[in-house]
This record gives sequence, C-alpha cells and structure tokens, in this order.
Amino acid sequence: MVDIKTGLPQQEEIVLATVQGKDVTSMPEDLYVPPNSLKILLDTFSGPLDFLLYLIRKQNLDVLDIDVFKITEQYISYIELMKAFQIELAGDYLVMAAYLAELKSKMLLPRPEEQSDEDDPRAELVRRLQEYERFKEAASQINDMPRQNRDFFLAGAKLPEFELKTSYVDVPLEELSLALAEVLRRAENSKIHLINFEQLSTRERMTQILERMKNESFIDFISLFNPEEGRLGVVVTFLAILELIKDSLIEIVQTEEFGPIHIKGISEVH
Amino acid sequence: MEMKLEQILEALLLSASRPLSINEILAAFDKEKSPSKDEIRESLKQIEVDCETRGVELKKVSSGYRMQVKQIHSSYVSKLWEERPQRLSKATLETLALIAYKQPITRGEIEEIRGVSVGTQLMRGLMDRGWIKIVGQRDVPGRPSVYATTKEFLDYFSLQHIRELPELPELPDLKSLDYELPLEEPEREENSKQDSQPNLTQ
Amino acid sequence: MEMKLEQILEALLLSASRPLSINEILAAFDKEKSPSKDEIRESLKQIEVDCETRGVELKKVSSGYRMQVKQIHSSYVSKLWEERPQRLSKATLETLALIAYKQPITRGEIEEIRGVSVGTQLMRGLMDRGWIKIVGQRDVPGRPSVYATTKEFLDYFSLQHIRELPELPELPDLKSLDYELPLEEPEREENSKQDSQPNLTQ
Repeated sequence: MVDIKTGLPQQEEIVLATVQGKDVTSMPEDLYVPPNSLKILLDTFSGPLDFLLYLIRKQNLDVLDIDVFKITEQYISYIELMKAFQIELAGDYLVMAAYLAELKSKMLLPRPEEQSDEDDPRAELVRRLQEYERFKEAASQINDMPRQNRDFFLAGAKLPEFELKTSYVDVPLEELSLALAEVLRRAENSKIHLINFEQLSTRERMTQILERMKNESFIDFISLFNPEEGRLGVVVTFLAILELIKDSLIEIVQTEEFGPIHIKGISEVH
Repeated sequence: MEMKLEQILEALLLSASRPLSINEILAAFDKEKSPSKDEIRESLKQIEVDCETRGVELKKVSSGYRMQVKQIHSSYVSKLWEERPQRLSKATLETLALIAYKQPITRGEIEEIRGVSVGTQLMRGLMDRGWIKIVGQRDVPGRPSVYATTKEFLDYFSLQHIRELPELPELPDLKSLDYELPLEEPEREENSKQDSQPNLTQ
Repeated sequence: MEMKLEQILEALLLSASRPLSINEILAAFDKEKSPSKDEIRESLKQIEVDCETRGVELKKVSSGYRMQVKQIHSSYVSKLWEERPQRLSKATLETLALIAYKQPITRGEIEEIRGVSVGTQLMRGLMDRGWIKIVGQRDVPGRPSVYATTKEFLDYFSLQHIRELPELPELPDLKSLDYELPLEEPEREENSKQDSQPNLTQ
C-alpha cells in the first residue's frame, strides 16, 4: 500500500515515533518525500539543527522541555526511514543522531540530587537550538530585504562618445592563462571532490581497513581516523568499523577500563 | 559655471554604473573649475527633489550615491529584465546572516552555530559575488581565515551601514518559545513565494 | 493610470541598457492596463521635452528609444572613467580567459565551469571595454548568446590571432570539460595541442 501523498509504502500502524504520548505513524504530510529521493533532508533543511527544530515545532514540543528520549527516537527513526529508502545521509545528520544518542545516554545516568539547569544535559542542546533559531530568523530577514535586480534596479544611460585615455591597470597576457588554469583546476578539483565522496563510501572504507589488517593484526582504533577527511570521513570510518564488527570480520579490544581501544582481525580458519 | 551642476552630476551618476562617492565626483572636474563638496551636496539634494516626479531616485548606499529605479516601478522593469533574480539557498542565507551579524567570523564558528559543515563552494560563491571577504587570520592553531561583509554587500541590499541591518532577533525566550513558534512560519511562505517568482521574461 | 506614464517609461528606459522598441515597452505592461502606442509616443515626446534641462536625453535609434548622457558632458564622464584605473577582478579575469580560450561560449557554459553565476554587470563590463562580443545564439532552448573575443582584445594583448594566446599551464584535460561545446571551432585544434603541453608555471 502506498500513500499517495508521501509516496511512502504504508504498513499498518508502524509507529515512527511517540511524541508526547501520541504515536506518530506517518511522516508529516507537508514533508514531501519522493520515493528514493536523496534530496529531502539535504535540500529541504539547511542542516540537522534545522531538521531538529522542524521536528520539535511540528510536534509542538516545548524546546525547554524537550523529552530527549522521544526526540532522539523520532530523529533516529527518520534517519532509519531515510536509510530504508537508500537516502545517503550527510555526515552532519549522523553526527546529530550520535549527539542525541549521547544525550539520551546521559539522561539515563543517575544525576546528583541537587541539579541545576547547567547539569541538565539538555541545556546545551537547547542553547544550540536557540542560537541557531535566531540566525535562521536573521537569514529570513535578510532574504526579505530589498535586493538589487530582484526588488530594485539600477538606472544608467548610454555613455556619450568620448576617447578613453586608457587607465585600466595593465593586464599582462600571462595573467589570462593563469586565470584559466586556475578556473579549470578548480573545476577539476570539484570533480575529484565528487570522486572523493564516492571513495568515502562505507564499503570502500571497510575494504581499506581490512587491507590494513593484512599487515597489522592489531591496530590502534584512533589511527583509523584521518582528521583531514573531516566529519564526513570520521563518520564513514566509524560506520565502516561498525559494519565490520557486525560482519564478524574484526574485533574490538580494550584491555583495561579507559585504556586504548584496538581492533584486531578475527583469525582465519585454516 | 556654464551649465548647471545638477546636469553634470546626473550625467555622471547615470554613466557610472556603480555608486559614486563625493570624492569620485570631485575627481571628474578639472581642478580649477571644481565645485566644492558643499556645492556637490547641495546639487545632490536638488536632484533628490527633482526626482520626486521622475521614474528614478537618488539613493545613498555604502560606497556612495547612485541612481536607481523607484521601487514602485520594479514590476514593470522586472518584466523587461532578461535575468531571473537568483534565489539564495537557505544555506547561503544562513551563512550570510552569520557573517553579517557576527563578523569577523571563521568558517568553523559558522559551522558550529549552523550545526552543519559549510562547503568551500558556498564560501567561494559569496566571495565571487563580492559580498564577503577574508579580513585576516584568527590567531589560533590552523590560523583560520576570518570573514566579513563588504561594501558591495551593503550596496546590493541598499544599505549604508551594517548597523542598518534588521535587528538580530533576540534569543528566543525560553518560556514562551513553544507559543511563539507557529507551526508554519508565515515568512517561510513569503520567502518561497518571492523566491519562486516566475521568470517574467523568456 | 495611477502614476504618470512618463515615470514608468523613464524607469524602463534607464534600466534597460539597450534601446527599447515601442513593442518592448508595451510588453512591460499587464494587458488590461496597457497604454496605447499613441499614449506611449506622447509620453516619450514629453520625456524628450523634460530632458532639456537634464543631463541625459532621449534618443531614437534604429532599434528603438534609449536614454543617453548628453554629449556635452562627455569630458566629465571620461574623467570619471579614466580616474579609476580598474584592476580586473578575479571573476572578470577568469571569465575573460574562458571566453578567450573556449570561444564561442555561452554564459551558462562559463558558469558551469566556474561553478558560480556570472553577473550581467561583469559581462557588460567586458563588452563595454570592447574585449568581447556576442557572435550569435546557440540553437538550444532559450537561445543563449554565445560570446567571443574581439579584434580589440587581440590588439590590447598585441596578438594577431587567438591561437597566439599562451599555452595553458598544467591543464586538466580540457576535453573532459567540453561537454556541450561544438567541436568545430577553428581554435579547437590549437586548444587540444595546448592541453598536452607541460606545465609552464608553478
């Protein structure tokens, strides 16, 4: 059965999230999700905070009184749903999911009896949401400001005839070819960038890790992450490690509490 | 002077295709015959008055004075305009807002508040438009560039000073947050209406 | 009409940057509220009269009407232009380079390679300077103009032929960027020869 509005297959009463006691069984209707679209999160929302704000507002939750469990579950269930539709999510969204999960786990820990607002793990999230909200609003104000060639136009008339005593700064010829080289290099770079993106797929990263395991049987967990790859790289690497564990291809070892974490290969049966 | 200063100023303003500062206007005169700055200001004022019955107006923006079509006539002009006004993405607007209100600011700081990585493409787009520029390096490890808005940014939005930007919204009040946030923000609709204005030509 | 037709016409003419025919002017009005051609002619005549005391005048040329700065002010205008030795911006330089090396090329193609939009202002600047011109329309939807460099461009850089342009330093395969460009340009061969040249700089 397919919901015509959302294009999503609908099974009976799958609870996506429970929000303030009510079960949410379908995507909000105005959150239009073309099936298999990669675009929804990445285009509709300018980032995970925007998405989170949407979820919170949509359900009319009090930001102050966020129930981290629920919002986390809801967020993650959306992420899951996206994944089910093979929507490749940007690292930022996964980072947010991890952050929420962390928050959730903190909420589970017993807290000192006298708790102030600052001890409330939610305070940080609320602060970030508020700060973001503020600039989201500012952005919308800027968008409403009169803008050249959209809301107003410049006036100019044809120049009279005159002899221009050249006073342009000289342009050396080489500068021209350098400029082209630069622009093409950039065009090329952005292509390479795309390929990089591809290379950062989880599968590929899994292979890379396994290849490394051939030479080193015991690898420092930290060393698997390359900060130069940015957040996306870190997330992909992390997912790759989780995937490898799930596939029983590697093992995580930590010999003492808070000690360094290592991964090691699972010895092959000869 | 053999002809009225206002005429010359109008000629200058309409041939410049950019805002002109008083100094730039002065530079168009021969030294001996040059009017004083006050005379120029006086004439500019007169042009402003004359424009009341015309289709254009004199506007002071960040980098000087310029002539522009009165906004009430925009709808006619936009029909002739061959170029669709470019829609700014939400990401671009948010980044621009952060740079405008919190300048000087690093890309990392922008990412921190937006909660999302800010692409090089996006920053370059803003620089190419001449709206932002690098004004230095923050003296922290990595020496990240700090960005600020330009005069062109102000000109483009018809502002004289950065302080003329609409006031930065207050941090949403904790207590009233859930009441004040309507489910469908009204301005969201406005925006998309504006943004999606059909291309009137072609 | 709620506002004077002359004002609207002035707004149209001063924002058009090209001569406007009566039909083009008509096209800027909503059908129901459109003035008659005679009314437009009448108003244009009025503008002509009003301009007597102004720095600009209405001129009828073959393709229509346009506003131009009166010739008597040319000495001031020329000073304005000459007083400001203009460095070419990076964006302008890159655009010019793309036109020079990859002509004939449309603005869209330039944008595609540069990855950012190219303003009308920028193209106009290059045209004003006499370095580029429109050489035709690409026969695809929208019929975009295709640009090429001019003789003046060659003169400025003391070149006799476009193929005398310096070889490109360290180039990624140009052809890979050539998606839609027709291959029949005469320089094409030159270009591909250039592609394979070793890196000359850096």
